[in-house]
Amino acid sequence: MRKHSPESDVAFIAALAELLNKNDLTELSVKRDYGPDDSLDVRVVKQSNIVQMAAAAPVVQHQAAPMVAAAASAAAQAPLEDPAQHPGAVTSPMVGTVYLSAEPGAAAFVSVGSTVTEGQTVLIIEAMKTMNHIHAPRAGTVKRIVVSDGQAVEYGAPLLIIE
Amino acid sequence: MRKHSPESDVAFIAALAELLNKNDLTELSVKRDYGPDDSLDVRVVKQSNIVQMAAAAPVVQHQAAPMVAAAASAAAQAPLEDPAQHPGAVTSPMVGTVYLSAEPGAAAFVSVGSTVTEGQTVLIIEAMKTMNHIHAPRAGTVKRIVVSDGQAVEYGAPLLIIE
Amino acid sequence: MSKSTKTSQPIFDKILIANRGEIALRVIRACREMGIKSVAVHSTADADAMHVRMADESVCIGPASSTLSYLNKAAIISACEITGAQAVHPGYGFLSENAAFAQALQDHDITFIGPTAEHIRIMGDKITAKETAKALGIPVVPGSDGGVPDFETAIGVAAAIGFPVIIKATAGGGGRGMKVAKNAEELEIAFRTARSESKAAFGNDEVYIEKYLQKPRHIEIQVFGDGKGKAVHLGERDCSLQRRHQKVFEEAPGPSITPTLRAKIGKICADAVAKINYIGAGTIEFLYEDGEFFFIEMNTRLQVEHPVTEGIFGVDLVREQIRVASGLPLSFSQSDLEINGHCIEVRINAERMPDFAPRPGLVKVFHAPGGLGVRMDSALYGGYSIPPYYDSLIGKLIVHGRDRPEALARLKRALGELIIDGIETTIPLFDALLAEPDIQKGDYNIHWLEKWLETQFGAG
Amino acid sequence: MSKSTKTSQPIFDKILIANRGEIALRVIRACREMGIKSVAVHSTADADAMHVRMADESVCIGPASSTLSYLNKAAIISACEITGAQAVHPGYGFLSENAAFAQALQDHDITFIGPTAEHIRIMGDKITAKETAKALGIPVVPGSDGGVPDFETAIGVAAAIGFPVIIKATAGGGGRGMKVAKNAEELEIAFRTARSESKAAFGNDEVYIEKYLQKPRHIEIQVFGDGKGKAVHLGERDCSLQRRHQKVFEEAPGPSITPTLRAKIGKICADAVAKINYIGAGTIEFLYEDGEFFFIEMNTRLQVEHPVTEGIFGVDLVREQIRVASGLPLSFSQSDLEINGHCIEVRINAERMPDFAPRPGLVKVFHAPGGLGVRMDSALYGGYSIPPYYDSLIGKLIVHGRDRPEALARLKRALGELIIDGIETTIPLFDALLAEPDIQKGDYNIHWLEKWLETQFGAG
Repeated sequence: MRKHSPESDVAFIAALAELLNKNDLTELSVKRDYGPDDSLDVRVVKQSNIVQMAAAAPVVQHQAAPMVAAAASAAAQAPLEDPAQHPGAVTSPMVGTVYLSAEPGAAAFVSVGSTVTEGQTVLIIEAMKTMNHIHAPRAGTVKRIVVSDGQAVEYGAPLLIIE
Repeated sequence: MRKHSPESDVAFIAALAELLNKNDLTELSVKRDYGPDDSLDVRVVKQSNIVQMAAAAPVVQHQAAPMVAAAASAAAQAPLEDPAQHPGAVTSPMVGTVYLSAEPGAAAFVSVGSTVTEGQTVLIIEAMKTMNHIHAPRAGTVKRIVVSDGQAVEYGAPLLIIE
Repeated sequence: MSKSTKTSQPIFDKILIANRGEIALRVIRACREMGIKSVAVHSTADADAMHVRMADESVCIGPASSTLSYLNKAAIISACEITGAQAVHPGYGFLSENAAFAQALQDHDITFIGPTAEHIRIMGDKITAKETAKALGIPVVPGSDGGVPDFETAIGVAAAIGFPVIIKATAGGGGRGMKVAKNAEELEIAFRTARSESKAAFGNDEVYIEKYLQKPRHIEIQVFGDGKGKAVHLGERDCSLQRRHQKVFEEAPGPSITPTLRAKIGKICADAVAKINYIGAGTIEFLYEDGEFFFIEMNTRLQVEHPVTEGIFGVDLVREQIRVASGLPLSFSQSDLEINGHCIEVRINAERMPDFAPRPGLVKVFHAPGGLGVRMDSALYGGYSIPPYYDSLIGKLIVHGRDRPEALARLKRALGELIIDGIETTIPLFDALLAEPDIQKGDYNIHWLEKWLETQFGAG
Repeated sequence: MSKSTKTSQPIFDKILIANRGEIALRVIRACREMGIKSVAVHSTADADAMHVRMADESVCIGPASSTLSYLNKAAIISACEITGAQAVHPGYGFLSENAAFAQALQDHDITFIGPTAEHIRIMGDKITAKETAKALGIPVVPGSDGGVPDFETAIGVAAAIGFPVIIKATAGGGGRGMKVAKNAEELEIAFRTARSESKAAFGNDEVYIEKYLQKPRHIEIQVFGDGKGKAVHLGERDCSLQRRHQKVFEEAPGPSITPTLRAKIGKICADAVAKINYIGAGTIEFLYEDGEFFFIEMNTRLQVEHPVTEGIFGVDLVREQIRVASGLPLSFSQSDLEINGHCIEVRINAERMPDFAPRPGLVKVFHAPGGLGVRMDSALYGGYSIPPYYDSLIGKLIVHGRDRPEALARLKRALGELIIDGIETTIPLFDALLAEPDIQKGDYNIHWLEKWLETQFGAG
């Protein structure tokens, strides 16, 4: 008897999760007996975030309202979605303006693919007319540069990803 | 024996989720035996009540607040909990004061255990100085008298239960 | 305002509010502040409504249909009897201008918080209302006082009332047989055309003549009487922004009304209601054009838009209604009433824009705007389901500022904060209106909104 | 108030608000009404906060700890630079009375919406503040002006300032070496005892004498300067109801202050700040007893309780701060400022009663009270989680009435409508306070609340 592969199980569970989300469900339990020795027991739960929903609502309200503008502008200034969550992310320790090279026209400190050593300057953040060198927290390879030259960043904004 | 594929299971569960949503259900459990070694056990839950929770909250807020008073007083005037839901409930067609007998000191129209015929007067509701006879909507036995003599009732308040 | 609001005389212990929604809340708030117990009545559809939650007691008076609940006089009177309520506040709409209800309450020794049945009756009939107004010195639209037999008479009438004039079929309606004349030459043609059209349309060629108002504003004067021959006025409200005779935006003071004009028309109105011993709140509605007021009707109740008057005078009109209904004198005299700043109200309806189709349903999130100069009168709460059986008005946003520009800026700010999530509302209408130069300048009349809607969306 | 609020002169395009919570919202509201863009700054803990949602732009300036975020001058100045904000409103608390911050902003050509660094510095130091106040004619607590060497001198000082007096150790603190004398006989014993106690406690027997206030009220005068030698006062606030020097309930006008007293002390304060070219809002705090005022300190910023002053004068103090900071003149003169009714503010804190332990957490439901005369300033919303890192003030409920009884009744009514579900708050404190005859009569002083708490719960 053909056993189900872990891959197909994952696909099955992924489908269930999607289904949960699409239908706004909070819990889904499936026990599937494929055969005497072949059963799958899945429970997919979503902590309904009752309150998050309410919390999130103000932002989605008026299409033209200032709240959206605030959210949008915050997002624009700090793309906190993906890169910040990345384990290899280097985040900004201050509010300021990013420079990728030591001076205009000079070569960038690093580029995607660069190998960096711990403590190496990867970029500069100007704050209060002071140039602050941002150092690589660990050795590795620059996988992605999230910011662009001259961009304003807030505290905690992801700068680049080193792996 | 043809086994059901995960794909068809997902489609089945998706249909259940849709069904749940369409009918405003909160939980759905299915156990499907496709064959001796082939069964599917599904439970789909939707924590709806997100809003009801919020809705209910104002009432439970301050212990001493007027909202509770309102709720309590409404409850006192109309014990809408159980009897109103009873299929044999006779509810008040008007706001007024209940009298269980035709005049003070006279015998009650009915008492628990009485057999009534359709159209028989079971009590009187005084409204705007008028005595309104309340008739049994069907023949049966008086199982319970919810109101007491002289009690004020609102529209829809359960009066007695005839089965 | 400096008069004391303390009363030593006894007032009602318990008031029943024969209404629902924001106005029921409005009255409950006044009761609570006066230390009076409140009784809410409600239909089965309104068991979860805010007015039921906020009142001290509540009584279900009937099924969802308002005919069988909020308009059910017997049920409401019975509710008074079983709860011991000594007075009924009718709010606006429903039974608020029902003379028979006022009379029935009186017959049951329950106080109707409003004028006498007689005054409701007089003002409820268009013809007796106009006659009464005229007799009391309130200006009405000048006209021919009946049919005009020939052109010579027409010329005389028109000369007396001034051009432009409108000629209307006595038997008419719906615009047929109606002709406008701007001068004597036009009058001749208009008169003949109107007569022949009337003849053709109604089989009767009798016509009458009235002054023609081209771009009138809707200006209403708030009056208050103590029932004992004293009365005051609380200035005007401009409610010209209307759609199908439904007001959507009201303000006080009126952008076009000078202090002199206000004092003059205000005194006429206050004197008129004083003369008939009118008791409680009343509103005398006018069409206003070029410095002249023309009586439309009198509302013998609290108006939806009363908060703008409260805002500029700093008085509580519902408290005042309850006071005078209980026999107390007015808590203010005419000289106490001084205008302070500017107030605007917008009506938040559960309606889809731009066709104003009602959109009842579940309000997922409700967040009221806050801060300086903002008042929200609404019976909404997060999780409330607006029932489909009643009026679509779900809230009134009222802002106060030191002057009109400040009030407009505050309105814009407050609208941006107001969140009603889950249903469609008229909020976008006001966002759009505030961007209009005419609204910013206060330059509008009773036709403005419908014309604007037509321009914007091709629909009135 | 009748002056126009329209300004034709250019004002800032963009203001950064270096604060959080309700006061950040307060400033954003003023900006929005003035057509000025707002920038919110926030810590990582405040990413979901209402001020971030409501501002036009926002910048995260540091981690949860306020030392590294809301007190981080460099980060805030950098945030101005990257957003192009031309001015900073500091709110209250945090950097609002930080002279170095005001100076640093000036050095970066950014306007600090508040007084000059110099004025902040002078008033930030207790000793120079008192000296400056005295020099400007502001009454201070009369006393011996230094050590009193012997009983004969003591008698002379006491006679000059009037009994009762308090004798305090120059080197002292914590109540030791402090003795009160109600008359000359008591003075002799008190003087000797104080000296010997001082000697024993501090190794120094030098004592000084001050007038002893038994049941003072905390009365503060709101002033406003244009920075060019003009200033006005906006009457007083009575903030006597305090617990551990934290105000909980404030009102204006003060129940004990007559118009004559107000005009007198108000003029002294306005003249004083005019003389030093003070700019913006300021509050001069006094202890008040038996018709006399004694300077405590001056706050060179907006106060938490400013809304009660806004309520009775109908002015927007934040708008006014922004105006004068941009170089515009005051929008009102002293004669424009007329008191209208009565205003009370209560501070809603996320605190457990009766021990006032902070109780941050998830606010499941927030429902603001509405209706006439109610203002809610709060950064709460349903679903907001109050972070544990900051002040426990989560809202201010401000009510206005025609007089004090009306305001008190309205406060009671509004408290009953306010719903903050999920956390413990100080709402029950105010419900209880409103039932107290002393509060109803306005008969309280700075000791009242702590004594009452002790009586009620056995704890101050």
